[in-house]
Amino acid sequence: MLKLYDGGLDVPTILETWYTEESKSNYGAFIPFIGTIRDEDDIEGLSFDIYEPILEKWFKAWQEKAKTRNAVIKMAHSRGDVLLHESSYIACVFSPKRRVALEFINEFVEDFKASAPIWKYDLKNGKRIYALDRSTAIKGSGLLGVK
Amino acid sequence: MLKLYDGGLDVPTILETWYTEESKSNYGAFIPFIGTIRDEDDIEGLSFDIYEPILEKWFKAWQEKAKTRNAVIKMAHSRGDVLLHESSYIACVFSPKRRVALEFINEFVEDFKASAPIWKYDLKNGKRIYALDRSTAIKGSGLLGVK
Amino acid sequence: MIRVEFLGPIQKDPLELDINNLSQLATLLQETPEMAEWLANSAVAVNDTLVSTLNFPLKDGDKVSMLPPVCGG
Amino acid sequence: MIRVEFLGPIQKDPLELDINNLSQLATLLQETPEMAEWLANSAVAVNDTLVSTLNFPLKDGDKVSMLPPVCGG
Repeated sequence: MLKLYDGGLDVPTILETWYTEESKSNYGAFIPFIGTIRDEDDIEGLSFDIYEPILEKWFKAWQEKAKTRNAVIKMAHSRGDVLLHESSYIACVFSPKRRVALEFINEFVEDFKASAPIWKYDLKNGKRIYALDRSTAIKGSGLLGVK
Repeated sequence: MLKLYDGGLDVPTILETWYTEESKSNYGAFIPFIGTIRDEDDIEGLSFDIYEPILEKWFKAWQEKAKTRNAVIKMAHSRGDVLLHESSYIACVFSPKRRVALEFINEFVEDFKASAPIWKYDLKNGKRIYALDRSTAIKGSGLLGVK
Repeated sequence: MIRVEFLGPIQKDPLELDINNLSQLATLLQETPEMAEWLANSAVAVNDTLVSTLNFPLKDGDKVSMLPPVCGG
Repeated sequence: MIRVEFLGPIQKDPLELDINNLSQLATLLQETPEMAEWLANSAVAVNDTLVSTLNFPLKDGDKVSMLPPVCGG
């Protein structure tokens, strides 16, 4: 389950929906990760561009990986502007086992940061400034720069 | 924040309360861990005994540890009987940083399993059977057995 | 007097004993065969702090607790 | 024709090109100085699958996407 929303996420409602959806699935461990916009560097918020076709393929590959460990993953992300102290990202894993869940949420969130085709912009004085210094080049980048 | 409840936990309400409590604290990452009773081994549920004075000391030591990493932890646990598919345990960490939060929830949940003075019983045919085979001797155990 | 409490699944009533250290408590409890397994796998706390040495001194009014293997969550 | 799209912060309109592989695209884009940084730090996808070799063949109707450094969450 991957769902994109315009603007900040309604975290309590999303968490309740996910928990309820799996309430009879017999998973022993449920670990959500919630990312919230911090007030720092004089920003007014953040803004996100998402390239959905590749995001969906990336997520599908992780769903398959989760299945091999009898786990389930879900994810929600914001599109466009998200203000200070609002949340822009929720990922979660359900698993029969505690260890699997703890390891999986870690791997999933780290790969999300390194690979998911989402671009972040600082909102400053009403302008959108690409956060290049906090961004990560996708593995294999630079191919077209080779001479 | 450590809170004990009689019976299963109201997970959506507890998560919403914790999220709301820290909504202006400027934490970038929030990771709850939710433990739910699995239907296995023909049990009707689980039951828990808790020795509160030592649990509170243990939790306080982790709160201090969290503080040194600019993080906050919260925890809820059930006392007495918890039925199948109900949740008995929620722990969470709030941190400015993703990496700290991911590492901290892992360490905290593992030490909880190894050290928190809580005893688990299977509920079978209305009887309470101590789950010795799934339990962990606290570090330093066996002192009084030395001859 | 020292109060000794048996926590969780140890089905044993509290004791009130006139002893000066944990070593004496160990000797006393080792006389009860049904305690053998619990003595081998339980931790010990004095006044709700875990202790790791048998020559831990006890004074009047102290509380000793035996904590068998745990499994929260 | 091959359609080339520039994603996220790359401020460039899509191109329609008559090329047969990524190597030709690299040569073309390297003629534009303001693309140098993006060429060095972007990944490339053909029909929404990331590719890792320049001699990747392109056929009529293919879509090439350039993905600059990412930061979700």
